[in-house]
Amino acid sequence: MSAAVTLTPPPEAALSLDIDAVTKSYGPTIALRGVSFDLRRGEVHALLGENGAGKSTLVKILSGIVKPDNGSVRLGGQRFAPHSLMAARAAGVSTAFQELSLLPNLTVATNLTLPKQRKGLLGLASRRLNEAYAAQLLAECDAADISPGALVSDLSLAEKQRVEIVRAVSHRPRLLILDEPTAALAEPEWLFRIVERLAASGTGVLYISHRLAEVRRLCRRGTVLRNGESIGTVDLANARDGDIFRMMVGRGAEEPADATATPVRRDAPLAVTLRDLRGPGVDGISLNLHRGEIVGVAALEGQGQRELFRMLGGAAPILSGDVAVEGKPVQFASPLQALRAGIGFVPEERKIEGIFLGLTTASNISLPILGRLLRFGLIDRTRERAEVGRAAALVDLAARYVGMRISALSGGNQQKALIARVLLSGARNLVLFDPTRGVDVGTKEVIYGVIRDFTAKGGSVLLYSTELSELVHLSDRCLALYRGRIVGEAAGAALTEERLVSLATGHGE
Amino acid sequence: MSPPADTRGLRRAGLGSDVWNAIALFGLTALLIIASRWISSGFGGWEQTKAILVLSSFVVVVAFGQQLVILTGGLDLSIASVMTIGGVLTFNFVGASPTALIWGVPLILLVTAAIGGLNGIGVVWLRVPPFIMTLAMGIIVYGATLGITGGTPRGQASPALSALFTASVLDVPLVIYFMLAITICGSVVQLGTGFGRRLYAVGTNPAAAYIAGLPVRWLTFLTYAISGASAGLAGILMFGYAGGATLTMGQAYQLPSIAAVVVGGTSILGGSGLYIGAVGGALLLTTFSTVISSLGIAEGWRTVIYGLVILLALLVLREELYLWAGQLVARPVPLRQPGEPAAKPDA
Amino acid sequence: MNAPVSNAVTRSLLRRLLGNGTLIVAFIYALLFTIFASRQSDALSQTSITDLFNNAAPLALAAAGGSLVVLTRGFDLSVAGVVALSNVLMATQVGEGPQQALLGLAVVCTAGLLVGAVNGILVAYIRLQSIASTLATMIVTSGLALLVLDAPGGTVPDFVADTLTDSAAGIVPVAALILLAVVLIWLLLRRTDWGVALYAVGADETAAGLAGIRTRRVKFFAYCLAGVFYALSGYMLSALTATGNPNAGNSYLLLTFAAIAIGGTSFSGGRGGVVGAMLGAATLTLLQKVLFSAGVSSFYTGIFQGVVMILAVLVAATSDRFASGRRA
Amino acid sequence: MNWNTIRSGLVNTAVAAGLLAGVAGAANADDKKLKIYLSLSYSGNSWQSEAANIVKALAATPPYDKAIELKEVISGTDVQAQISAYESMISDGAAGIISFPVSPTGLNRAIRKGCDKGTLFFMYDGTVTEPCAYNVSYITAGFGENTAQALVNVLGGKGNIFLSRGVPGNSVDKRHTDGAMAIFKKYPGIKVIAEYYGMWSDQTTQSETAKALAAHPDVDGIWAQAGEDGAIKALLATGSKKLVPVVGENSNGFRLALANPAYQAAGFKGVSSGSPPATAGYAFKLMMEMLTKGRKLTTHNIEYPLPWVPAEGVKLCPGDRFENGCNTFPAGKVPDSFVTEVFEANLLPELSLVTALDGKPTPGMTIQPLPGEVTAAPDTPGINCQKCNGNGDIYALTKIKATVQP
Repeated sequence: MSAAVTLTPPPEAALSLDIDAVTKSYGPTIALRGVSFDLRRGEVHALLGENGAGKSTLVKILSGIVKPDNGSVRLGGQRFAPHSLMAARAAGVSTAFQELSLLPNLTVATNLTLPKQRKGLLGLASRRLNEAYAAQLLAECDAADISPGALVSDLSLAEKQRVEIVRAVSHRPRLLILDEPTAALAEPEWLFRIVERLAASGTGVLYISHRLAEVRRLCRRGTVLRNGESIGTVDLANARDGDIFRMMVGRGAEEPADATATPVRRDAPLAVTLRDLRGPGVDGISLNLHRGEIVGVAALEGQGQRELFRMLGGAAPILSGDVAVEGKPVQFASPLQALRAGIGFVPEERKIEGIFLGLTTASNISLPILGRLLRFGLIDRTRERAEVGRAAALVDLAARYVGMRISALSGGNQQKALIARVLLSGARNLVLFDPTRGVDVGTKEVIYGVIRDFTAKGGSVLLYSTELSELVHLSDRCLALYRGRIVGEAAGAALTEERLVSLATGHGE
Repeated sequence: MSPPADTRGLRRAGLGSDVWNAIALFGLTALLIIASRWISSGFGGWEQTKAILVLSSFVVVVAFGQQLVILTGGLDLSIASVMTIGGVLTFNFVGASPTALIWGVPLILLVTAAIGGLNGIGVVWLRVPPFIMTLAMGIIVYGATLGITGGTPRGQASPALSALFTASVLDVPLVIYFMLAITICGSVVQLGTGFGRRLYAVGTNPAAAYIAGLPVRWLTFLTYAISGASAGLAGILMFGYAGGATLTMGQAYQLPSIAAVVVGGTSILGGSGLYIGAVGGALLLTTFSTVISSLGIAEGWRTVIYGLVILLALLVLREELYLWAGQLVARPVPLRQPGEPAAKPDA
Repeated sequence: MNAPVSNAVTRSLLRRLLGNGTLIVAFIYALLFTIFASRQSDALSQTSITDLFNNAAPLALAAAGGSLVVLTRGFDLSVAGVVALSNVLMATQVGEGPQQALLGLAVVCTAGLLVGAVNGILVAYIRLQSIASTLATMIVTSGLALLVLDAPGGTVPDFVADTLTDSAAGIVPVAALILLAVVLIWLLLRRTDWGVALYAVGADETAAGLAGIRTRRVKFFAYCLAGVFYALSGYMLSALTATGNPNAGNSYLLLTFAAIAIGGTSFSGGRGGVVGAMLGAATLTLLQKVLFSAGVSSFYTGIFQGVVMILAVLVAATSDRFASGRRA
Repeated sequence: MNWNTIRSGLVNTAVAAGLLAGVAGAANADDKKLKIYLSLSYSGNSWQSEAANIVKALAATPPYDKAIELKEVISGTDVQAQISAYESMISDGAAGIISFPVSPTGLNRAIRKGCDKGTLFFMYDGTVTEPCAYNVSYITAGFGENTAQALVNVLGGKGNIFLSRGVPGNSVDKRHTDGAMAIFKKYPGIKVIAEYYGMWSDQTTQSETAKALAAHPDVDGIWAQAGEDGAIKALLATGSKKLVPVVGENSNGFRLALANPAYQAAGFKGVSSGSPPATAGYAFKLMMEMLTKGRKLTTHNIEYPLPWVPAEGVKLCPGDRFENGCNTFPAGKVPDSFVTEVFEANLLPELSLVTALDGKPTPGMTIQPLPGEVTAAPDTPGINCQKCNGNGDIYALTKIKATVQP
């Protein structure tokens, strides 16, 4: 057996972290424009901010993956400028990444021991020692239910997330960075216990999340990033949610009164009807979507919302159940057929499934209507310009971006182009999966406007968002999904974040 | 607010570095032709240019399909055999008859497109890696050609097809006009049609193309069919050039077709590159082999130099270099000034 | 150690059994060998088996090298050049006797290593497309082979030619021992940090980097080692043919990749391995004999080879899909 | 096109598929028949398939059709594949193997093993250095030096010439080229201004010659190996009124061009010589006489006579055979790439056009005995013997005399 695993370094090794005026830009996109805060010994410090506020870039800088353009980072009073991940790790900084960095084709044990395997006879990697080490590690982290011998690709998302965290913890960090660690976790208490144990032993923890409740549970102080800037560090005990929101989004949280003001359009004609829809992860969902209606979907990570939206977008198979569009039953097995049936889909991963980085913004937008633009078999450029211009105007996308390669645009503008594309496709029903992920506040407002506009003209929208406030703000009514089923609905005055939280955690009706 | 879209941008079509690449290739070709006067007095003139254009016509034609396949992230290793079967079928069935030519050539293009289509079916629906599918198909087609002909293709030369190479208008052989037409048509198909546009989309991001509602599988299938047909056409041309067909006639064009496409700036990973670049690549490589074969050095050295030139082209024609050069020429449009709000709605 | 057995473990086990390309190709080989043995009376004789190993050895070694690169999601076309180069070096630069044989081994391995290192630098550090840059190095090395020897000829020392194609103690073919040694070396390498990292880099280079792996170095070494394996392949080929031929490598180019594919190594990286590729090579060479003994008209053997290649890849892919429970 | 061929191909495929599945086996051939194998490197050019067809036709000509069972195996250009094929043949009990070898030395071990088991090896055209095998070839007959001298004579001892070679790194190509250079080097007035590889293919020779012509329009003559028909096409394609002398091998197109008065007027002259596919038939008959009549050969290296047809010697054949000194077929009867030297009146009277084109025996013909004598080929190191010394004047002229002095 290998030497006993001790996760906690001696207290005297604890370090403080000082970040001072760090900036970073990627080409034309500025990710960080002056971030400063400090993290004390043994502190669990929250880093708050909306998607795209610069949290991930900061994580990458601290992990040694990218170098800042300017500013200084000091760890325990020493200058900290790691040139590689391993250098950061050697200095005592270890990270659990948001986009999980596990290798799917290797076992849990191998992943936990990368890049250096436990060696047995003849200095060769020993499966037995690796697995023993991994088992001990997992047991110590209270994750003994995960088998060290299993392939990572066979684990559930939550299990993967836990392995990722265990791996970060296993390097006995003096500063642990957790980037959205609970995104896939059904039971965050597991993580809280680990974090508290580490903090008690003096390890600093930078805890990145936009879930205020979690942050309040773990941290005393938190720094808010917005638009690549550190807006301020707050004492969480003395800050109200509204204040923090204001710092994160640059304004107060929406007044609930707004939501009640929207009429519920149950009397409008049916747009999309689902009857007992089933498939992987979706366990019998029925719902009616009316014309002119925005229906929100609230759910914790991994409750079948991704699968449901992909089914409606034609990107996942529907095993059983019926879909009808405007009363007519439809069947589709691909996004193309879904589009023809009148359902347009904006997927979750913009870079992976949304935009074409190598093409111009105009080509990205005009793709669905190319068939209509043909004259003598060739694309009529004049009409293309006109159509694209019209769509770009709808989403408030500046004309000068249209001719550029879309890779040169900021994430927000890319998202606008993506939405312009589905609008241009002529679909009257939109299925939007987290359409404001990773975009800035201004773009969010634009997208909200587009969605409202679209429904005002008779379209219908099914919307999922990770941000409950957005759902409350935008939807006419909101459904909660739990384990692949609809477990509740809130509308009108009852549509509040608290209500959604209790519904989405399965404490509904 | 409804501003007219930026026309300048559309015309650039976001393929700036590709265009630069093609221009650079044509420039290098011209330079090489002019510089080769130092090597031999016969070089550097119209006669040499003509010879190079004629000789590169086969690669130019076959590179069209090869490039489309590479655009979708695939590779076609069957073109040598498909070229051969195209030439052999023309030799055997069309021969000297001008009437047979009229129905025979389209029919042979259909047959070769069908062979390419089989590649497409294997790659798209059976999910065999393109490398293996087309390699195996090449072996199969070669075997079939061998079996059908019993080892000896037999037939007659076609005066009409040979005239492409022997007849000239304004001192330019007909085949050069033909090649020009192919280049223009190919570029128009790539840049001007919905098919071409969708193909780039599929090549740069197949997952997004699927979600965006493009018939990804059909598009990919089609590229293989087109590659088959373009190899078939190259085979027919080759038959016209040589006045006969042998079972090895396509072999010399397998690697050059890939080399021309790659040197022409097309990423082997798919999604970027222009046909005109591949044409430039074909011209440059043909010119180079013409020049090098007239150097009085051992074949080994010629081969070494040829390989080094491909390597050099790869090193020089990288995108980063164009970006860098582009920045020297024109200051990039600042997308966002520091301090400016992230996305101020444009007034 | 008492880890609770989760569902994932049984799934992983199933996948390892069914999704393992090596097992599949071993089964295909066994099937072909059964047909061969039933058609040919002396198939199990010692000479026949020695012949099988001798014929398969050069391609198996080349495929072993190529699979290392394919595991990193790359393509290495330089195999053709390196095999030819090491063949002509053996035929021209090496004298008689065991010492010279070892010297020759060192010379060709160094040459292979150099070519591999150039490939590694171009692909891993300069980040050129592997297929394009190795195409260039292939052409350059074939040219070098022509410079060393401009026509087939030269003589490979009898010591090398006789020893390597013979049977040790009259029982075990030396070629089999060499292949076994390569398999053992691979099994050892697989259990080094580099071996584990090879699979990680092939599956997801970014994630591998985040896991602390020096991805460039891993790829660089993969190309280097591949070069050495190609050189070994040329060394074996020299022993087999006892002569030098500057064009000896040409036929290895596509066959190598066919062997790798049949051996269950995924061209999208991170899956498969050296043993499968070697078995794939053995299958291809056995196929020649089976087609012969089955009396297939020689004009159509090509069709069979092509169809078998496609089928083998399909079988491997289907079983893998089945094992992982994914739908097509 | 013969659809029967395709159908029988499909049937073959189906049968073989059955075999692969281990379902059925074709009935073994009559055990009393001699097992003879024809091992080709690759098929795919006229030369290779004509040679193979001749062997197949002879094997089907009485009385051989009753005595032997001939199987053909194509193993490609890969030495290992041909070794494997030889091994399979030997273990299948082959009495004789007639083969075009892909390597002069690489096959030696497999051949030696076969000889030990009593298998007779006859190589045609290509040669091997293994002493137990028999080589029947024209290679040593001096194609290179004789044609080179012919070109020098036509050019009057000075001029710029192209060397259109065969396959780089091939020993036959090297032997021919060395022979030719031995002559050219004697004449300081002869300058080789371009040297390229036509791969023994008409198409490649045509495009390579076109490249060379672009660089050197001032060429005065071309020395070519097989593929010479492509060289002429390249000359014609330049559209210039002037043609130059070409010496090359035996394609029908080349011979027709030599006899073309319009071309002759434009300056086209030359000699057709080189590799005759009929060698395969001679080798086959020699082997059969050893196997069936107990013929003894005193030498293992047998030289096949070098064809030699200068422009004025071209004579069209009215029928399907070489009769009354004719040596070329009229245009349209055979493809330009057809290699005409498929007949040899003394050695192979059994042959006619149908034998070379289709591999079928000439109707009504039976096998005639060979003359008692064979011509021994001189030892040439690396070509037909391994550790031997070539005699001094290996490049001595045999077909032509030098008419111009250096």
